[in-house]
Amino acid sequence: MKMLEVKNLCISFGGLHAVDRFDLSIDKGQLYGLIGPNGAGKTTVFNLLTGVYKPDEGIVKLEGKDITGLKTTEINKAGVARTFQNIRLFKEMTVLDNVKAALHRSYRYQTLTGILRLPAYYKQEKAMDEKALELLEVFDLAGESEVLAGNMPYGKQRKLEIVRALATNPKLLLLDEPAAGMNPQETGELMETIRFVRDNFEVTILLIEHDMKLVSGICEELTVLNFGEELTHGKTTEVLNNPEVIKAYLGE
Amino acid sequence: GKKDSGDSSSSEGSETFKIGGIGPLTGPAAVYGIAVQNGADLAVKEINEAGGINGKQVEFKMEDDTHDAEKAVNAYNTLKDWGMQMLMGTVTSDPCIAVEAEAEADNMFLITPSGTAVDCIKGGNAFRLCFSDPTQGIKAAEYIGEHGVGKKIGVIYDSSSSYSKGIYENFAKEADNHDLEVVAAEAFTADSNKDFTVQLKKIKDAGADVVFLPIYYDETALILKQAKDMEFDTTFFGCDGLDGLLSVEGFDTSLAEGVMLLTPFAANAEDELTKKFVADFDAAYSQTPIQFAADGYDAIYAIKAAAEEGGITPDMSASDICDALVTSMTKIELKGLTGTISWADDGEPDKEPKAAIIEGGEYVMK
Amino acid sequence: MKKKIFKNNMITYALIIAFYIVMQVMITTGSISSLLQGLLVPLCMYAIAAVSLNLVVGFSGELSLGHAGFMCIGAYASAIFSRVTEDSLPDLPRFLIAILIGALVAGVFGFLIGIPVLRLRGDYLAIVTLAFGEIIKNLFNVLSLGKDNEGLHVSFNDAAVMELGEGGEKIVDGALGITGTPRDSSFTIGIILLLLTVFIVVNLVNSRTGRAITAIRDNRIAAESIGLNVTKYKLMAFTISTTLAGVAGVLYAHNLSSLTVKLFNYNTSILILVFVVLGGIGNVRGSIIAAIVLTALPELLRGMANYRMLIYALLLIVMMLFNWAPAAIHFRERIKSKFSKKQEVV
Amino acid sequence: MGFLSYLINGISLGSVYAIIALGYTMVYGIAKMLNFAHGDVIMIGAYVVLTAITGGINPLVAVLISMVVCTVLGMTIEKVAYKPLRNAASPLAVLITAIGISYLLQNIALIVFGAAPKSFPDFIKVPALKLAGGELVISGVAMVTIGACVVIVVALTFFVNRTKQGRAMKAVSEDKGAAQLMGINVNATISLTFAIGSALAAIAGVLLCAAYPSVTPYTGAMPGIKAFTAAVFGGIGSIPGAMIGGILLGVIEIFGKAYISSQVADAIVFSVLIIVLLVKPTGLFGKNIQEKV
Amino acid sequence: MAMLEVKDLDVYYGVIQALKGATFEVDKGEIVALIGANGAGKTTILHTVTGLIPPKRGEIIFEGKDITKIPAHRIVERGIAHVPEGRRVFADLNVYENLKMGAYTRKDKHEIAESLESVYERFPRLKERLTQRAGTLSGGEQQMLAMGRALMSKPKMIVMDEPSMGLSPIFVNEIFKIIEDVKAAGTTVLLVEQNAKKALSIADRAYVLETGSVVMSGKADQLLNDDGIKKAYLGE
Ligand SMILES: Nc1ncnc2c1ncn2[C@@H]1O[C@H](COP(=O)(O)OP(=O)(O)OP(=O)(O)O)[C@@H](O)[C@H]1O
Ligand SMILES: Nc1ncnc2c1ncn2[C@@H]1O[C@H](COP(=O)(O)OP(=O)(O)OP(=O)(O)O)[C@@H](O)[C@H]1O
Ligand SMILES: [Mg+2]
Ligand SMILES: [Mg+2]
Repeated sequence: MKMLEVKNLCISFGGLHAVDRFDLSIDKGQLYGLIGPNGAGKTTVFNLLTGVYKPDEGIVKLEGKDITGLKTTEINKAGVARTFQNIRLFKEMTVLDNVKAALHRSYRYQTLTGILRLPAYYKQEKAMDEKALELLEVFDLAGESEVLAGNMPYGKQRKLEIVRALATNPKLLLLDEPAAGMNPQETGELMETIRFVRDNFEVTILLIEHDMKLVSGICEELTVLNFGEELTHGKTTEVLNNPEVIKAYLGE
Repeated sequence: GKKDSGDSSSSEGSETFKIGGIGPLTGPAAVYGIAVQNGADLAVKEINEAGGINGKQVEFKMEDDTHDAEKAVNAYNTLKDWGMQMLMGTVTSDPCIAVEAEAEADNMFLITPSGTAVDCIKGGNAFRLCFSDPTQGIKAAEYIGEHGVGKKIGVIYDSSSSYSKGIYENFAKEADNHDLEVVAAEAFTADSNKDFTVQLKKIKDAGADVVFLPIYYDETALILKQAKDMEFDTTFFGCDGLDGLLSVEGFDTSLAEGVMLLTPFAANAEDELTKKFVADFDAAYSQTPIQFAADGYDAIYAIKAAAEEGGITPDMSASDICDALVTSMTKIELKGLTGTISWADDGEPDKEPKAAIIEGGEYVMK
Repeated sequence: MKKKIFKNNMITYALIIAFYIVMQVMITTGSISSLLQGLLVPLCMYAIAAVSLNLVVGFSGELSLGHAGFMCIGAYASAIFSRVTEDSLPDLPRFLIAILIGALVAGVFGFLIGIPVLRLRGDYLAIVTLAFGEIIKNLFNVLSLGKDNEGLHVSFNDAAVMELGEGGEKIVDGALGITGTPRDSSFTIGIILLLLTVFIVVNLVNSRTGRAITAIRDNRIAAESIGLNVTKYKLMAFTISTTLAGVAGVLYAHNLSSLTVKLFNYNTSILILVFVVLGGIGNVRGSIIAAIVLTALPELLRGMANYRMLIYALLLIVMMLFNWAPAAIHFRERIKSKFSKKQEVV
Repeated sequence: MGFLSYLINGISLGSVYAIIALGYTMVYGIAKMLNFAHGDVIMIGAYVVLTAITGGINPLVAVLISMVVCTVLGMTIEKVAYKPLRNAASPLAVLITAIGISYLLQNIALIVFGAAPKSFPDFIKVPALKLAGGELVISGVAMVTIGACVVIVVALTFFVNRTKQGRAMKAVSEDKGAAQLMGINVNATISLTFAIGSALAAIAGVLLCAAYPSVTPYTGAMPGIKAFTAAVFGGIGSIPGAMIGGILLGVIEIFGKAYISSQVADAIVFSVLIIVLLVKPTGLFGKNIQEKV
Repeated sequence: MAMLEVKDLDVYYGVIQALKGATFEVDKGEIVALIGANGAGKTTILHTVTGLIPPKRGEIIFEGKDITKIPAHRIVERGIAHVPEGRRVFADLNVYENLKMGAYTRKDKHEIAESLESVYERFPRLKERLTQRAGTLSGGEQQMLAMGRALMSKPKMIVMDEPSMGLSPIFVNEIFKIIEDVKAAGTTVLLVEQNAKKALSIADRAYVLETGSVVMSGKADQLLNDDGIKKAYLGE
């Protein structure tokens, strides 16, 4: 069964067909790339997949289960997590709490338990701390667990967003330009980490990126969007050598 | 001077009586509190110049309650710390009810100059100078009925004010007994007390021949203006709250022509006491006193009369003073600005309301 | 961080308890002024109101200008209960039940109102809560309620219309409100309720639920994307806050023998907001201190006579500038860092 | 006939709310702050006019003087009390300071002018319009108020949309830093907004007290709150919204009193507001802007 | 004499020092690149130059005149435009209004119209979207708008903060071409970039920034071949 199956997805804003008859199909465990020129509708696809926008038409299936039109919260519960192109951290919270907030559904206790500080509170909080630190460790952020998220440099904020998404224990992880604002060296490290995550967290990854080094370095397959429509899809090397893609997107 | 008033260890061996006052000195009701304060100050000054009470000087201190029950209790406690022996206050009803409960517990003598709600003088320690709400409502209905002012009554009252609502309700009850019909009773609240066109129109349409206004004069001024604009020509009849109407700065008194009011005090009454008071008041504050000022003035004189009757001295405790005054209050008769007053056991005053009609920009007593 | 929070909370509790002990000692030795003694219950009440509002404004990030409305509901509900059962229940249990009733009724209203209203954001939420507070005020203002041998009678018109029969007694009398409520509030109970409020709020905030609430405040869309139920947690914060506001209302109603709606207007809602903001948004201890300072300040300024409220206003502005203006904050930081540097040298 | 006359009364009451609301909205649009002191600037404006007129100054000149005084007052308040908090960590800080200013103005007025209400002379000498044989009366003040309201809305709309200063205001309201990078003097623009808002407050004060001729230190408080409600009702930040919101509020208030109950008129007004906002969460004219994710 | 001289800048955020004696200069007609890691202080330098942040110490001299204490809006009048980090377009205004905003300091209607045309020519996408609210543009479209808006003031010098961030590869090339065009049209460019390789390839000279100070400077092509730079900033 496919991890993600999207059929005939459409949305328009006013007269603009931001995403038009879009199909996508991703296998379990894949590292899949979504690329395309600026304004092609990539972020909009993410917004449709995560319920931020409701599609005008089309079906989204996650492991065969129809999740079209569900609320963002429910889609996350179904197993989709994401990061944002313009970073959306909980800025006034610590790095650790950002991650713990995302562990919300995995480690439960009643509100009253929390207020009364019953033993379950301490047990679950401790477990959460451990889990969160473990995740932060992967991205080399454990040392900053007590820093306010908003006070961190840009690159680290991007990484923290990935950790936070990962903490909801998703089946499918959507990354929107994870390397934006990073220098080549940091991007290189990030590539390693993304691969590591895919391998060790049993998660399928769909990412948007303009950094071709990253895309060609880690994506197995690509779909190219142009003016809301699919231009082509296929193996990364094939797609990147497709003359149409070069003309519309890569240049040179 | 050596008038050390801040010292709280007062009562023993003290040479002066300490009378406290409480009322709104800031906030939307400040005009009433300040009037009472000014009237009382004037009375205290006169008394001290005339040798004081039982030969002892009087100190008077007024504290602000912003027309709020909780602040009034704070004011009361502040005055207690100051060494208050008798309380003249509070000026408005709701705070008075709260303070009265404290005063009763402390057995502190209390006379409210203008708290009209029944519960203001619940305890045995408390007296009232003005008419209570029921009294005013009943007397107004009586007067309108007996003097044939009209038959069909429209009422505009302030449903957010216990004073106004209290009078109105008692008036409505009593109206039946005098063959009066309340054809329209329209409310407003402190939050929307600017536009009365709707109330007036409804009353006009109901065919009222008298409009009863158990409210204060500032709103009345607006009502009269709006009635004139809509050419609603009728008799307006009010209670003591209307006193002050003619002295509103800049008010076009022709609007008030023919307005009747039932009030114990009118600033242009011809008796000597009133004339002197108005002149002194004007000299001190360059204003014409409203009824609240007269209430404050009379309340202080009531204390003086009772104090002399009971023969109290400044070194007595507040509680002893209270016991003495409670007995003597029912024995005295005060010839005050607001009438000749005697008091019953329950603390209610017994005095005659005077009816006045505004003619030619003057109150004319009936 | 955890340790720091824990320590911080302990300081808050310790300060409250220390305050209580000092006051009790002063009361027993008779060295307390009547004014201060009279202020003790109101201080507790305002502190509770401020801490509870902080849950909404500080942690949930919503601007509510109707907090006084919920205090009003708590006050009236409990006062009616106490008046009705005055003769049939002993004091303490009656008051405890009254507290529960006040809290519960205010909480239920908070919940019901919260459902539609919390969809709004920012200033729109503020105006709707303000409007709600005014509606409550207006309705209670014209509410008459009486009891006689046949039971309770309610009227939203004139009390004159409500003909009470044999043994009739008015309990709520329109604008005059409720008079003669048993005066069950005491400083001790006030402090216990304040401690309880602080306990509930700080423990809530530092729990899983609290994290969800603050996350939603910081970024609603991101919070949704990690599966947090926005409506649920906003509503929860709001309801808990209104419940506690109800408790503050109960304290008020049972402290004075006159209860009218006048206190519970938007000015009071705003005043409580002033406590919260001046004390530092999201800072529970700050809320309490600000509530105490700003409640006591007008009383301390009584000596200034006519200028009292003027000076109060000026001080409020100056305190706000000192606490919040970035320039003032930098200045304070610089002084602080200089000071700590000097200490290091020594 | 009742209906029509209620409607006219509603519109004229509403026009006063509308003019106050316009000042609110202007300032809100730029400073993103609820200027709770706005109502009290109105009160000061009214006192100034009154003092000038009783001092024998021509009413029109008096109104101009009042506008100047209020403008200076508004700009000073902004400079002293609001500007230092412009970059404060929370937008609520400046809201609270505005409340402090409101208390301050009320208490200054209390000390300077006293607590007693002062009546306003009839200085707008426009004759009333009588229709339907005297059944329907539109007072001169009402006509002037409604007229003034329309003129102000048109002028403001033109100013904000068509002039350079107006565009600068929009830019400043969105991003002060970026506006500076365009060459916009942010301080001057904000000052200008407060100046306009305060001048409007002066006009509102005059018209309020012409229609309801009584002024006390607390005269501005309740109309201020109502106008704030009106501004939100119409969609805060929107100029036509403020006008429509104000007028609707006036009409609802009057109709509520006339046809439902004068006792719960306040509750009716606020209930309608709540219902409208639940249906249209950003007010009648507010832009419902979806955040781009 | 250099067009822009920056001497010994110290800048603080509260108690945090972000710049420590930063010194550099830009000659007329040059493209000068500033490179450095995250948080090195690049953005801070640009903000200080265009007057958004006051420095605690140091001097900024533009065309021989001291502009250190001049407020931001006056600096624009003197001819420096700024393409800020994160674009900061006016989200609620439409594309056209945003562009007009860029010409705020200019008076001549005719010249403004000319500039508009040349912006449309450089960024045809903007012309298609004149009435779209800027807040709903895609990331790349917003970047074009920010650039177009800055050009609308007809600056003598333009400072750009990471203009290629979030742009598609074809458009990154495009942007760098546009930057070269801008230079060719006589405008001086001060460029901050994470994409150091691209930046150095079009720049005349460059400065390397570390924790608030300039640690290295030189001709762009020299730096491009410097081993240290290669390792630290070019990811090779
Ligand atoms: N809420 C909206 N209203 C109107 N138009 C929108 C909205 N959201 C997106 N668009 C438009 O839809 C198109 C696709 O935008 P989207 O953000 O998906 O682009 P993208 O492929 O992610 O581009 P980039 O790589 O630049 O981020 C753009 O032209 C954008 O202007
Ligand atoms: N508003 C602020 N308050 C406090 N510290 C700040 C602020 N802005 C920047 N800093 C700090 O100043 C330093 C320099 O920041 P700056 O934004 O100039 O770096 P940069 O070189 O532009 O980095 P990036 O490549 O991430 O954009 C950093 O340590 C940053 O954390
Ligand atoms: Mg995108
Ligand atoms: Mg930067």
